[in-house]
Amino acid sequence: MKSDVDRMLPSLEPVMLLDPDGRPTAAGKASLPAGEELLRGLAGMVAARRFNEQAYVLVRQGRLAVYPSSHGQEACQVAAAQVLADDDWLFPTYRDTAAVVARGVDPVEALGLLKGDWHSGYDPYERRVAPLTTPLATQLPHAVGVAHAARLRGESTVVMAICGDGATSEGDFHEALNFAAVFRAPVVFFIQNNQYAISVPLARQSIAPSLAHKGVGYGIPGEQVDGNDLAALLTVLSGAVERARAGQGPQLVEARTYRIQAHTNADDATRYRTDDEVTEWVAKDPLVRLETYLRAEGILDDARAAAFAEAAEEIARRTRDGLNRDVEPNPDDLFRFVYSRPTSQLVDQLAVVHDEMSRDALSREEDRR
Amino acid sequence: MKSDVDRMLPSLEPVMLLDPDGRPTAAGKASLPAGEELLRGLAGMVAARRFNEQAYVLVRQGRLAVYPSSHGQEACQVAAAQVLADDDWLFPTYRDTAAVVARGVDPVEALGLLKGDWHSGYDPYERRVAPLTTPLATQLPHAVGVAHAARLRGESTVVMAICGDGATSEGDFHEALNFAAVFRAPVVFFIQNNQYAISVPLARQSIAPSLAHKGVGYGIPGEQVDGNDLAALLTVLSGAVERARAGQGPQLVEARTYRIQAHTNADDATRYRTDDEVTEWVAKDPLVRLETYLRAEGILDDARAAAFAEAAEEIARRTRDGLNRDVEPNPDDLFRFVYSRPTSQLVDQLAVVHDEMSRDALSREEDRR
Amino acid sequence: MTSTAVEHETLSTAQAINRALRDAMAEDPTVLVLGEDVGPLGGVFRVTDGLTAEFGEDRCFDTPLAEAGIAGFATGLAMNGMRPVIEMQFDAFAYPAFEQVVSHIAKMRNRTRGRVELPLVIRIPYAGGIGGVEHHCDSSESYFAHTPGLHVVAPSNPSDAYSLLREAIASPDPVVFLEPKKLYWAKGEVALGRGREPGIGKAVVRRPGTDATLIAYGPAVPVALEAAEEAARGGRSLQVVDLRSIVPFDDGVVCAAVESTGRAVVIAEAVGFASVAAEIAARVSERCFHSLSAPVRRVTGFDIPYPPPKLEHFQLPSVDRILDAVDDLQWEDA
Amino acid sequence: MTSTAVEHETLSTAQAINRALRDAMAEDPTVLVLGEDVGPLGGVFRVTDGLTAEFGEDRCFDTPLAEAGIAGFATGLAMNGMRPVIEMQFDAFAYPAFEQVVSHIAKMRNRTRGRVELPLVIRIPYAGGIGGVEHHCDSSESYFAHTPGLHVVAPSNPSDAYSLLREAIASPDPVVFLEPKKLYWAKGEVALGRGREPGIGKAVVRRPGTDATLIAYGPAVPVALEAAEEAARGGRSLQVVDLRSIVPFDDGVVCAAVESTGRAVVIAEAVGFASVAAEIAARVSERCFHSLSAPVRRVTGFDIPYPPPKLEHFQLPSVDRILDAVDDLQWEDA
Ligand SMILES: Cc1ncc(C[n+]2csc(CCOP(=O)(O)OP(=O)(O)O)c2C)c(N)n1
Ligand SMILES: Cc1ncc(C[n+]2csc(CCOP(=O)(O)OP(=O)(O)O)c2C)c(N)n1
Ligand SMILES: [Mg+2]
Ligand SMILES: [Mg+2]
Repeated sequence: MKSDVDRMLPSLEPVMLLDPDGRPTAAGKASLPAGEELLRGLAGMVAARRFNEQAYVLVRQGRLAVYPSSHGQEACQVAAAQVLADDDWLFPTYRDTAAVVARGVDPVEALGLLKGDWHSGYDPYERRVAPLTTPLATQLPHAVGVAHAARLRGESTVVMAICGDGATSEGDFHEALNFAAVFRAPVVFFIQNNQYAISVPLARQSIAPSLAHKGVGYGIPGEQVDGNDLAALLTVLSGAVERARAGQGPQLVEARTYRIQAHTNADDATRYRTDDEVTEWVAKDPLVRLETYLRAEGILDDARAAAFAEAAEEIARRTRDGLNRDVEPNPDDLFRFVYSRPTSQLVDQLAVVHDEMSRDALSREEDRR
Repeated sequence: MKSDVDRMLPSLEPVMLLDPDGRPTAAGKASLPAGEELLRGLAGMVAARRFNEQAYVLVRQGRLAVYPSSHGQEACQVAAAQVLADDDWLFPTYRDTAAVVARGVDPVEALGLLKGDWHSGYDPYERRVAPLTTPLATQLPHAVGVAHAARLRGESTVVMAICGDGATSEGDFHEALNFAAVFRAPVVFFIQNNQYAISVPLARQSIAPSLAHKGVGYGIPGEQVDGNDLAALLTVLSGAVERARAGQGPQLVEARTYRIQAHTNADDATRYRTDDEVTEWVAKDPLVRLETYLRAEGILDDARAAAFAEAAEEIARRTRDGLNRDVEPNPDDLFRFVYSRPTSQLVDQLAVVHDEMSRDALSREEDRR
Repeated sequence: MTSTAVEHETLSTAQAINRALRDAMAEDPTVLVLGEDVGPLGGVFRVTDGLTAEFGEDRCFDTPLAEAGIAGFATGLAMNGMRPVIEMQFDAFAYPAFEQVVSHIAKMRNRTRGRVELPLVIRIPYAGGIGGVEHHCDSSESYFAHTPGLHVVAPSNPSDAYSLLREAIASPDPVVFLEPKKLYWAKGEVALGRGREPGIGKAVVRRPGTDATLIAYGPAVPVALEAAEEAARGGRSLQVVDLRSIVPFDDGVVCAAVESTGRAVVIAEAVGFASVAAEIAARVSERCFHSLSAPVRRVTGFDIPYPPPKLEHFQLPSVDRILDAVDDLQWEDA
Repeated sequence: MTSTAVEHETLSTAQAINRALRDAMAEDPTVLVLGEDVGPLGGVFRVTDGLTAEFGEDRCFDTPLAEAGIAGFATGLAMNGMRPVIEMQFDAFAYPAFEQVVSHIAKMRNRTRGRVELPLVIRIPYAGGIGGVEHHCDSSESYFAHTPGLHVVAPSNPSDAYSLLREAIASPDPVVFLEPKKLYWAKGEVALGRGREPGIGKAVVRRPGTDATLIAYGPAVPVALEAAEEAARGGRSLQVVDLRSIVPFDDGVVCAAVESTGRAVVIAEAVGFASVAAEIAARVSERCFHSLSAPVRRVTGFDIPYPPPKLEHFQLPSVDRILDAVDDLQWEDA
């Protein structure tokens, strides 16, 4: 029993392979992901950072209804996508557009919800990415169900289910972890602990030794990882994915990271945290850390770095162009997808809208004459 | 950190002070509750067992709508009540009528819900016992709120909140424990793990090392105790109550016990468990265990035992008499308590019932003539 | 469906539902049955009796005790190729799952522009009349019927219980399937097999009548039929419409029925305020306005929490209360 | 209340609510404000701005992120001498608390024969019209109004927001207090102090009129008033009734209004099916049957999930849609 419990308890300190200055830690010296993996991760983070910047511009221009920033959390989001195989599933929250894009979803479609022209912009089956979910923790039981269905069919699918530190307080978090444990569902629960739930700091959310310590209460191994260390994230998350794939059941990974910008463009973070705190975390920037290491090791050169920047620029361009295109909203869509066949009531109601529109058009025409 | 975590993890084996044969264990030899406390507990258990038997007869006679048995769990229920001070609060589930009676609530009123003439038979403020709660785990956040309100006023109230093993799977369990932890609310969460949730065995409910291991995930100390050992229960629960009273925050106690009878009179336990399993647990009877010890030590003599039996008989008699009295149900009650003042709609609706009743009475009178 | 030779059996409602589950599971390996105590126990009403034995633990199984978890887990199963049928043990115990039902199950298809369909059935032993204690007798249809994206179905007899459930399981849309608890033991002739007409969304006239129309669904239908029987003895001819499906709602059959009599009483066990019965009364009042000789009356539960067992008879629509409402329909010859 | 010198201020709805909270907290030390982000941040709409600073962390505080927990915790606070005012951050985020609200908060008084009262207010930023993404614009009043034991209140202007909230906090009954988000920034004259008439349960005629009656509440009231203004320009005199309180419902004022005009349109943003609007239409149709010259029309949200920002204008009751409904009221002179 004792050894079981020990196996499930997280390490006392988050796993870190590269220190904030980009130098391998003792653990990092023993083992780091392959250079190509790290380069792929860096490329993803550069793209994510640029995408995030672009989105911020677009929200200021009114092309997005709202935007929850991923600045500072790029390592988490990119790693979460990078460790998955094509047949795996990703379950993101509203904050995880960078992970969604890293998974290969078209950036314009990834922003569909936040743009405001439809609730989910992309086809979840195309890249096996669930729709961005806003009600906190509610996507976690879905993730378990998807994993269990695959397992019943004998498929080797693993599901990566992301949530925030705040979301761990919700009942659905608890129920999902317990279902996963009891059914040994191949799910990696990945908490991006960015220290805040909007304005509420972690200390008001939980007084547990760590969020990863929640695992043992379900019989699930928990682990803590430095959320600004892509190398550590790749190692810990891919280990969890592979154990899940091998039938060892779910795992809980908590990444310690920080939301550098406000919760969304609508939020004013100065009301609840100090500049000093932000500055401290800016110094732990996940991009800088990895780039420093890769350059020091000669794995990254200027040409490669420029190529990453150009690819990121291309994503930004595509994003910008796509979002600047106005699509005429079509009210038919509102009625078409509620059921597989619209009820007679919906048919009648759509007819009301059509009637209004044709009368409007008529009167506009009359005005013109 | 390490020591904090260790402090929160339960002992590997449930605390046991008296073994199933009524002999003190090593821990029991070191310390046992005072003889008078144990005698009080035995008296409570004898009463609870008798009360339970009586209720079973009454349900067969149709005087109770339903009855969830507490047979086998008397030590847990009596200890939960016994460790509380008058100003403390008890939050029971539907199964805990024995705890409610042990707390001093009138046995007939304690059965009000199950009798079917009102949802809660007793005044919760009189003995500080919340109404029996059926929706699982939903009373736990209430318990935390009651505790927090007392604490805000500087009162030293402790709240004992009971739930079953099955109820630990509900989101409300999770949310309540976390609230209690974050607010350092003086609540003892007491899980009666009787191995089943109706037909579902613990192994399908949770694969955690123990339910007490859930505590650390909230920063709450967890402990396991033998649920058929009143001495151990009194020790563990009163320790938890006193620590909570001293401002050390909430605690989680899991008692390992067994539901000897079916879930309720309506259940057929042979569908999901073996007679052998039941027999094994009958051998661990909490009453026999304590009585054996007390007699061996000369703390209990025949006279005292007879007095306990007589007191229990008296409770059974009162219960029987009370439940055999028919109370004419009054429909006014249905409308009187929905709001502090009935809405005009409720006034109208009650008038409909009155009108029906007077017409019925009239036609009965006409029939008689 | 053209008339082919159809197998019939006499079954109780509970048996009919059990049979529908069995037949659906036998036909389609993606049909899964899950919930609290649905496995070896066969459910507290024995509706899932024998399914684990017949189809194995992977097809019919107990879950941890968490309704939101069950609904959310089933959502994931349905997203990934399965057709889960979940049981909420009693009506009020579906409330912890409300968020999952209302914000996810109901909206998944719409949110994803039809890309993610959820062929999922939520079975709910439903309503009162069985002497159950608090939280065991709620009529929760109005919460679900008010939520776009859900189909809401309530059979009133074993045959509909079977055929509507077969259809619900086959449907690409999520269906809230309300099983009137007090009818679990009522027996009737059941036509087996899939695709029986009328399907979900179709109301039927259960009894012809010319003087007034009683509109009911689920557990209220047998009471309405009894009232019509009683009224007939008094010389009044009452038509009885059984909705069967609350969403989609069958405006055609309901309005035609009311127009044919010019008078209507809506009967439902649920609390009346802002309910399905209110909807029916409002629709009929609007659509049949010029055919109505009297205001549409409602016989529903009062606006109170469901009463304890010894008082529930005051809350349930009774034959007398229905006949009182009918008497109230401003009969010129009265 | 006799007319005494009353202090007035011009405030936005959000400010009026903030002021009501402050005044209530200052008057009664048992009033507590809690929820997600209501502390230092002052809530995402700044409705609780400054309360923690003024009254301290014990009186206005952030909770862990769990709505059922918040509602259940507040239930316990109210059981033990406090008057908690909880905030659900957005309408759809109240759904995880549904079980606590419906089975406990609504029923506690009744379950305990009035021994345990729950003086508790559930504030919900409510409804649409602000370009919010999914789950941020639901109109959930029908779920609550259908649940006996809850009062359900929806102000349509800053003055009512203040006075109804003061009364809600003082009430021994739990109140669901719906704050129309799109009116948060609308300014108006507010009479301060407690006990202002009309109280909870009273509807008012906001605008006199003789041709037809518009019945609305919350965010639909300003639209109804605009429609009446527009109709007046076209020579039609529309009366506007503002319900203010959905439960208790003011049958007296509503029926008198409809009887005075003989025509009625019910307006509400929520999905129409089995809704509060259905209830109003059904009640009015039944009670004013012989005064009605035309069927009661409803202008409500369609039976669809709330649309994304760019499409929400199709869903919201608009002046034109209301006037279309009025035009439909079978005017003999048309
Ligand atoms: C059920 C629910 N309640 C409330 C909200 C409103 N809300 C949106 S984000 C947020 C904070 C979430 O914090 P966390 O889980 O830490 O994620 P983060 O935003 O930091 O990534 C809140 C309260 C919501 N989306 N869902
Ligand atoms: C929310 C909720 N879901 C389902 C039920 C139905 N139900 C009543 S008791 C029970 C099993 C409870 O098991 P446990 O918590 O272990 O308590 P025990 O009955 O063993 O004392 C179930 C599923 C309920 N009461 N509440
Ligand atoms: Mg966070
Ligand atoms: Mg149990």
